[in-house]
Amino acid sequence: MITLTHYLVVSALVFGLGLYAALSRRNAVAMLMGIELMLNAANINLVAFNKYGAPGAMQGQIFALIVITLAACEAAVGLALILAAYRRFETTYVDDLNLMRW
Amino acid sequence: MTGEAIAFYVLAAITLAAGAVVATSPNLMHSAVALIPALLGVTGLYVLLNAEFVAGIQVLIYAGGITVLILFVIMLTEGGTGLRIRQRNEQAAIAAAVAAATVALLIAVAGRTPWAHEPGALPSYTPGAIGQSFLGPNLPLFEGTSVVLLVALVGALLIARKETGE
Amino acid sequence: MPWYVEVLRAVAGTIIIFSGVAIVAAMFGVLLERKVSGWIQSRIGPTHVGPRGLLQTVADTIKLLQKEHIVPRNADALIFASAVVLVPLAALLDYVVLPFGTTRWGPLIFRDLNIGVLYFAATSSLIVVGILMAGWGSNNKYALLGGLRSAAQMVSYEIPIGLVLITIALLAGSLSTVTIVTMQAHLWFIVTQPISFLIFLAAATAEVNRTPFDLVEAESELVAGYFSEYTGMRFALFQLGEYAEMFAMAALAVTLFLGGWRGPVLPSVVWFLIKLYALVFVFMWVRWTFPRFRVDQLLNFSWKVLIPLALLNLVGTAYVVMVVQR
Amino acid sequence: MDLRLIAPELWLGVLSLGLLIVELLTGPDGKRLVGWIGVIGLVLALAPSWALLGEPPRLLFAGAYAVDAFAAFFKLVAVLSGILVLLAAMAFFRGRPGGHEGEVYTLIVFMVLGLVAMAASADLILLFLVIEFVSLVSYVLAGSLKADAKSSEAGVKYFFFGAVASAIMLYGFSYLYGAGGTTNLYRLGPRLASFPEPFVVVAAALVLAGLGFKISLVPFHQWTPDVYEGAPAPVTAFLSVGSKAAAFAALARVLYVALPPGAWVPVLAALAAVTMSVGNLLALSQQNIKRMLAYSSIAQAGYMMIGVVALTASPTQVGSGIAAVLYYLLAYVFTNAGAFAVVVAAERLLGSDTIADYVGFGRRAPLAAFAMTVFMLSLTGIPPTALFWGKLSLFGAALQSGLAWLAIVGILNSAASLYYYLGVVRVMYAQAPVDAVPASEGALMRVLLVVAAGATLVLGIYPEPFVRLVQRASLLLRV
Amino acid sequence: MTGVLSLVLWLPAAGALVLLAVPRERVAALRVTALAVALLDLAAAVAAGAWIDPARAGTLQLVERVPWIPSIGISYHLGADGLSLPLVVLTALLVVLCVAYSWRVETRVKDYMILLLLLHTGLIGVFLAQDLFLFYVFWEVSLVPMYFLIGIWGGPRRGYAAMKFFLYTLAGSLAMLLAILVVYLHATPRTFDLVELVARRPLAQNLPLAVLAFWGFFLGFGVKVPLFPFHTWLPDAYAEAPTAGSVLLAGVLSKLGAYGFIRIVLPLLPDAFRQFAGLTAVLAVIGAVYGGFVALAQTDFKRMIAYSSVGHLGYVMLGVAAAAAAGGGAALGDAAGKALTGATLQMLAHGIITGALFLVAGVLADGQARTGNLTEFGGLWARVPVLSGVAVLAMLASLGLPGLMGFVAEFLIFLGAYQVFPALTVLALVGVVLTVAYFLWAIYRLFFGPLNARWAALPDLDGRERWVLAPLCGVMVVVGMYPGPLVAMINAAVTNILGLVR
Amino acid sequence: MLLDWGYVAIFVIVGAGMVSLPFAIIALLSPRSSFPHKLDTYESGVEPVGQAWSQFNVRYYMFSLIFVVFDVEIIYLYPWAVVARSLGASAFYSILVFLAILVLGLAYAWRKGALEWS
Repeated sequence: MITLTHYLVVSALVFGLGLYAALSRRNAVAMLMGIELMLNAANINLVAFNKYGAPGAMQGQIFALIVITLAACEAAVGLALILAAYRRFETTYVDDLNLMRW
Repeated sequence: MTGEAIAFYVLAAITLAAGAVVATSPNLMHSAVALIPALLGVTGLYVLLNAEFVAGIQVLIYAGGITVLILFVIMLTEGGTGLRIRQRNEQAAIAAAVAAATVALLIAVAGRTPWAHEPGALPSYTPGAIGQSFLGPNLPLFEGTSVVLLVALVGALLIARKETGE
Repeated sequence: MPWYVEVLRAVAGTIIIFSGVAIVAAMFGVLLERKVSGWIQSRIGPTHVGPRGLLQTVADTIKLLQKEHIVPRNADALIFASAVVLVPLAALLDYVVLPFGTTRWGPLIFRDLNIGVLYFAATSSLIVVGILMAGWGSNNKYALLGGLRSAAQMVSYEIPIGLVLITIALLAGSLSTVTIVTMQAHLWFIVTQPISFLIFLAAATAEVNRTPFDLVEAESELVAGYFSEYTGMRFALFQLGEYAEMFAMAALAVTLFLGGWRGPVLPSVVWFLIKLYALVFVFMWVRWTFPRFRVDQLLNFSWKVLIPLALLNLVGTAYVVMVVQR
Repeated sequence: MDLRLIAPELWLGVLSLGLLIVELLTGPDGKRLVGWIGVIGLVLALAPSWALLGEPPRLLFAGAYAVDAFAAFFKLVAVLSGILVLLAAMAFFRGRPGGHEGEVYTLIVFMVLGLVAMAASADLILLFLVIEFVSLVSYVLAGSLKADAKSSEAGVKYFFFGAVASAIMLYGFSYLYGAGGTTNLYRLGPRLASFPEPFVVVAAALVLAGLGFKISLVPFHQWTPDVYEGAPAPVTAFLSVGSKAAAFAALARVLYVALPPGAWVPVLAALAAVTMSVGNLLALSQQNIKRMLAYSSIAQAGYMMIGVVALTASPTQVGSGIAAVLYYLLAYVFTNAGAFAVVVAAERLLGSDTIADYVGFGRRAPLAAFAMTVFMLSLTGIPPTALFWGKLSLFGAALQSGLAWLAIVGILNSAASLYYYLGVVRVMYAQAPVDAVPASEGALMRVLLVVAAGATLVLGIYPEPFVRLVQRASLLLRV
Repeated sequence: MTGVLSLVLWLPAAGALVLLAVPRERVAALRVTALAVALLDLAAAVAAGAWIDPARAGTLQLVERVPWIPSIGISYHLGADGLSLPLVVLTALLVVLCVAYSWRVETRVKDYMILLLLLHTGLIGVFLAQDLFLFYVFWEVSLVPMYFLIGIWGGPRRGYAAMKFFLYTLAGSLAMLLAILVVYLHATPRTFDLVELVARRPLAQNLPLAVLAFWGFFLGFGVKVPLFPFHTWLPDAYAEAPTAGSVLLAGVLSKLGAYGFIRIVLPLLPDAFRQFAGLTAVLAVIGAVYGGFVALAQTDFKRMIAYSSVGHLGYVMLGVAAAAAAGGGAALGDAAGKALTGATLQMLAHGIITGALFLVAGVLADGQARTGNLTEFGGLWARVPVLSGVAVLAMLASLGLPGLMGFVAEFLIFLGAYQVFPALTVLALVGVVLTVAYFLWAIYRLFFGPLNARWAALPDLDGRERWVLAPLCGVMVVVGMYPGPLVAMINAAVTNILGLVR
Repeated sequence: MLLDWGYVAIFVIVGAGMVSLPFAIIALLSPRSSFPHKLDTYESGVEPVGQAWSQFNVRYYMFSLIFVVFDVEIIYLYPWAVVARSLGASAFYSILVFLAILVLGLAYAWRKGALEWS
């Protein structure tokens, strides 16, 4: 029997992978991918809670839709910033963007 | 073992395996491509959770949209030349520890919390229910989203486009 | 029904659809393409293999099967190989929600998903990813450039198609393809939505028209775009994907605008095929009659003509449905 | 529904969309028109926001949106900071070609809209949407000065810290939703109260990561110095006053309405202490004025957290803690926006934002230097300037909640902060001007400085009406 | 007659505003205006003194009270009694003299005068405020102009000295703020009004909190005085400040702390103060002795005066501490009164005397001598008799020569304190001896012995400088000879305060 | 409803198998030759020059960017479309505002030349 906890565990693991990628990667695009994983993890939670915890209202799924939307916007803006920085610095490796101290 | 359980474990395995590749592959392009099975695995989980509309959107936006954006940017920048470059920063070990601790904490909390374990009955036609909600109580979300999209578009174009004088 | 019967039904359905698409769409489609192009250019087209050249594609396929398949030295083998699977599979996934006809037990469809047209849009959007992967994986300048171009073009045309899908869903009040066909019992949507139909046709043409068709023989252009480096059967699989997608688009147009399988006297499947081929013929006709667009023209056409038009059309339709008719 | 209740939002929405249209219709020379329309429009937005202060509290949109004096107060704060920042931006762009002038003005107004909505959101989904909206605009604004490589760098860094923080926060939101079965803050509260404490603590910690990022709470502060330094100065000003204020509003609402007080209160108190100490310590050695202000703003966030902690530690006497934060924020808007306006002016006049280069500024630009003195004294908390009363009420709230140690830490920090705040003043005045040619700040900048410094002094000399205002506004809607 | 105190308070600030409008090139106009304002203010202060009924000097008079921030219980509450009025007059007098003395300031005259007048308002405000908050605000306000005065017009190490001064005092005053808040939060109804607070004494039942509040005030006032361990800012600030700044620092600012102890801590937190009175007294005596020793070792005139101030203020604090320790018991009531009266009088005396000393040092350092190094002088008596005479008079007054102002004050302090802290008082007398020693030595080094050839052309006090110093000398002598009325006035006030303690 | 998706899952699995089938056939049928040049990247018959992974015009990104935003917009129209009939005129105006705001985005992109392929 698959329970809510199963989904939560998967989601936690995906979140951890994403967090690891976001924190450990040097490349900006790879960091972004890590962030996308984290958002997906949260979405798994939301959709799972919607089914197990709060059926009836669709708030969890709607939340997930909003998150997907925002993920797209975030990716669009973030990648644009990466491209702009790439034009200046000729690199997408974040620790090479070091005009200012971190 | 029911079909649902098999499907769950298979999808979870796909998601996690692909996610691991995303997080660790030294080849940026492989990471990006591995994102697709990871996202599709999550899509499968949505389907198992009776959220087929969200699943459809997940494929349409994530796999068909965001991934394309990411691939474009990789191709427009260093792309595969990154193969020769170190991909992990100095804090990778700390990052791993932090991530592992977070996961452990989250799993511990998730496991101990008395959740409602019985699945409830979702509305039979989720797109309809979502539509009703968006034009009803969630109207601010609906209209707000359009403003967010507008701003994201304006902002991203502003950042991405070349200066005329450049 | 016991579960294994369900599984068997599904497996059988899948095999039938795959083979059907491979034969009816890809093999016959290629032949048709060559015949139509011949007709338009006052040629005859293939004649040698089989009666009137009917078996030409079969022969081609057998030939392709014998070709060595080469992975270029610098290519990214994994991505190179997965692109080949992804593109035709994504195209074929569209067929899950296409209703081919009707029977005593219900509509003839693999599965009538309640998010039908959304499913269609989602799966066909995966093709872009496959194309980018192919372009990248080859490690070839032309392939990469071709892939980027194809992708830019395809994504541009996904928007008008999506808007048209929504307009129809609005009229039908459902995303299910079967319901959409049912709603056309009295009046085909092409009558009420001629603009949508034209937009869809134009966008679909561009969407499936992603590489020149004459590349089958690689005559006029030496560089085949994103699949330059693919040989033998892999090349054929891309062809399969392209034709499958074209036929799927045509089938969707039939479903959305031309009443699907509906028609008098003849069996529903026959009606469906007639309409389908009629549309495919239109696609080919347009392809071989009109001069080829430049890239900039193609993209401008989508963003500056089709999308505004589709939006206007959507708003107008919504106005009628939600304000006038109430 | 009574449209009056969302009149500020509607007006700001129309205004920002209208500005975008004007931006599209005007040529490269007409961008100041965009700015002026924006300023006038924002000034007009004050009236409906003010009117809402007296409305009886209620929830709109099925509970997703709160209309109460608290939200109305933050509407005022957001709009005010928007006006100041917009004026500063106009001064910043004067005679500076390119740089997407029109879009920046437009985006500033958009951001005001987001901030206005942030303080009123009573639903997790809406809150997340609005926070992300504000974040997106800020990322863009931070990176908008593409001619400057530092701005690009700032944009990228801000984006990554922000995106990670909001992803973590989202995870926390998902847990809250899971526990409460609802996304509505007001319905979440009672349900969470019956939930096991560890869960609430973990969820609160995750949520805090996101909001803590916005208010530069240690340990989510690392982005602050680089972004403050790299982003265009008016944008930095907005980040330091607008975003921060709205984030505090959201934090207060979430903590007060949804989360039962518990083990995380002392944690928050410790964070407040660490935040102010770290900010002050690192500010001491800064050479660049923007970096110095960045660390200072971290420290200021620490002070403000005192109020938040005091609010949660004694929910029965909520008035004092929350009112203190509100007053502090109101004062902080004028003070810090003013300080950044001076930075803008100094960048123009001196071509530098290194503190050492401010030598002789007192002679060259007496007004700007005087205004800067007022702002620095205010940031230190010396009467009769605005932030003095803010600090006073914060420390008072801490004492009242039995957090005397926090007040003492705050006091030690205030004393230490004097060193670097006064350092700026000292450089401006105490040394002989190298090149004492008087220079003009420009009429616009002068108006801005007079307004900001004047407000800082008025809030310091006659705070009574404002004290009344925040006391009224501190009555957060409770259900 | 209400309003006169406000006039005294705000006149200088208004004058500063007027100066703001005067172009910075018109140096003469700036100086004259500033002097006129200061003189007017002195006149107003004296007038206020005349209005006060000496018979009721113990109670607050000329009270003005209007709500300022009623929502948190803060009012604009001014009042003067026998304790504060002399200090106000002292301040007004010293400011007049400082302005007059500062004729020689050439750089940035406009800023200088404005800051001086603003400082004036701040100082007067502290003495007149009868609301804790108002008190605190003026307390802080007085810091800023002083910071600038030291930081811009000070000596070579002015930046360091100014920052050190500001940091020390601010740290102290923030602690005081905390104490004020503690008191405020425990008052019902909540108010910052000093008179009401003293009447109700909110922390009387809560000794631990009272102790906490006491330490807050202690830090705030102790740094300002300065008491022994907090004194390190003082020599730097006194020595680096411009002469007028030194005069005001020594003459007025250092009184703020002692005044605060008497006005606020003593009546508001008597129990807590009594508990730590011994400690305070010990610190005071250490300060007195230590200040004496260090002064002995100084070669710089200004620094020597600075350390002598540490010593003198030690006596003041000894008196205050004695009063605090004795306060409760009826047996020692008389001693407490004497000690406190002496302390207050010592504040005034120190203001006058040290002001004069700093002015003399200033004449030397800012004038043609250009140095304050004691070892470089000698034999000046013959060359500059007027200057020498004034200096010797002031030094003798400072070391407590009977017949001069300092003697009366110190005598009263020791008289009172001896009954409370006999041992400590005896020890403090060591400080007196030291004072005698270093002042006599200084007189010798400065004025006697062979005349250094460098000073052959040293001019004596010019007319303006004589006019500046004359009033101070006059006060020293007059009060020294005839202290009665002043002592009576102060005594009435402190008796009242001590009465409140009981 | 899960049954529907079970079918889809089988479609994917079996379909992937069928698409991969030709590879098995290739492995059996296709010839092997060891002519090394055939592994070269195809570049119109000349020797390959440089890396294929070089940068291209940012314009590609601009288009995909606008695409993503409009793609996201469309997902909000799907749920609306299916319930539009049951809603009244007010819902129409809601959607009109929604679309108008996005059209503004399109206008922006248009005016700023982001839709030009130069």
